[in-house]
Amino acid sequence: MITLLYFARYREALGLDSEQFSITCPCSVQDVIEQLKQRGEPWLSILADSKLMLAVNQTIATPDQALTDGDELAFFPPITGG
Amino acid sequence: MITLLYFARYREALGLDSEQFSITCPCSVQDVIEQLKQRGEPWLSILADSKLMLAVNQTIATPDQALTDGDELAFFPPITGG
Amino acid sequence: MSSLLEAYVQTEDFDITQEYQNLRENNSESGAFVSFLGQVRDFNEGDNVSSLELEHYPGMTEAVLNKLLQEASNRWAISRAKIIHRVGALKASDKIVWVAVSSAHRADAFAACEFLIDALKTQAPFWKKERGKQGERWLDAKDSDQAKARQWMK
Amino acid sequence: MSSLLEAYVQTEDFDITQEYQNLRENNSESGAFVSFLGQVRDFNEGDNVSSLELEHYPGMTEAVLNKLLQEASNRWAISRAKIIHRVGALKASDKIVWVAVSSAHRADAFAACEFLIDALKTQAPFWKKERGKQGERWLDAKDSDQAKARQWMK
Repeated sequence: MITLLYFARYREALGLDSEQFSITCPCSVQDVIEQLKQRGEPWLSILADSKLMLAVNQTIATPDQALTDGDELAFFPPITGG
Repeated sequence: MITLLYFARYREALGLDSEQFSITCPCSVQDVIEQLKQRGEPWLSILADSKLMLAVNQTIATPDQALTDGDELAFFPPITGG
Repeated sequence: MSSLLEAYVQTEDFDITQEYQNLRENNSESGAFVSFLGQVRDFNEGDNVSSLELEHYPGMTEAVLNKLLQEASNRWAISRAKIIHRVGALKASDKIVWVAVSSAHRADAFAACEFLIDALKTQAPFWKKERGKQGERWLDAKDSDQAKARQWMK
Repeated sequence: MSSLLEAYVQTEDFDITQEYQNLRENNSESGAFVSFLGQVRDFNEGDNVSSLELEHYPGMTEAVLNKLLQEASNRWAISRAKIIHRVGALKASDKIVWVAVSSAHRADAFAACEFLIDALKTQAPFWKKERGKQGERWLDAKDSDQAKARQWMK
């Protein structure tokens, strides 16, 4: 089981800020993305967003990163703070 | 007649912060320097200082600048403010 | 020499007087203090902005800010550096972010302070939603911010 | 757009709280505020400094500071800029100089603020005399200050 987090416009579009998600190891971020896409909209649009950013355990990550049980995977749009 | 001003270590070395000085026009800053050198020390050392800075009427100047009656000619060492 | 480095993410406002007091206290070996204050502008890209909602990623934000402070301290000779970033509801002219750096030398203080705010703008997970006459909108990241952040990657 | 530009040379101390208030008042179109504070360090080039005497060239100093402010305003998009420089007797940890700039954009605020203090250091006629355990001495100009000032002449 891993934790998925959604922030900002993605959180609003999904009406969801976090969820628990089952994975079967070995598994990468890309595998999770593929499974989420099967839920249809609004997941499809969000996960196809060319500006989508990912963090695994609070560090910026790329889709090829491997996941293990207990990981935290966050999806968010580009940063606009400061 | 022009006004001569001396600042910082030059003012201290000369024991003088300003004086009135007669010039015969046409005349440059260099002409004034030559006349002041004839006073001997400590003028000689100060005016030979490679770091000597000049201002005419409160604007940085070079020795070739022409002077006219009523001008203000200042001698000072490199700036160390801020 | 280890620097005093601090990062805070908070909903409460901060007090510039207090910040300067803390920064200068027992710090007479530092001659140079550079600070950056960011506040909510009332106009952004032509729209009238009446308020702002700032969201962040608790945990990751603090981790990124501390990493950036450490990086600044490694790259420049700074004695202290502090970042405060507010989250939650803010209105026009409210303070958003504070970056203050002290050093024995002003060039280090300027560079570290500008690096910190530039890097924060692209790496620390904060998101702004503006509310104005035209309704609500999440801000888009600015290309100019990305370009500024890249300048420090040398 | 004309900027609000101010320069003061004074023996009295200044109040950072008041300076920030003035800088931010009716200035909500500016999102970025950069300030530089210079204070008397207690150590300078290895010597223990207990006090400082700051001399200047009245009239020329103000003229140079105003010229530099105008130049900053021509080169960068700034809304306000203020310089305060103290003269007379100062002791360790006393404030010497304040340069504060506001702008809609932080890069302009940083550049203008750093330019002003770098240019002031080599162009505004101030001279420092230090008093410490070793007695009195007039400070020598630093080559590093000249080098920094030259970087802005592009």
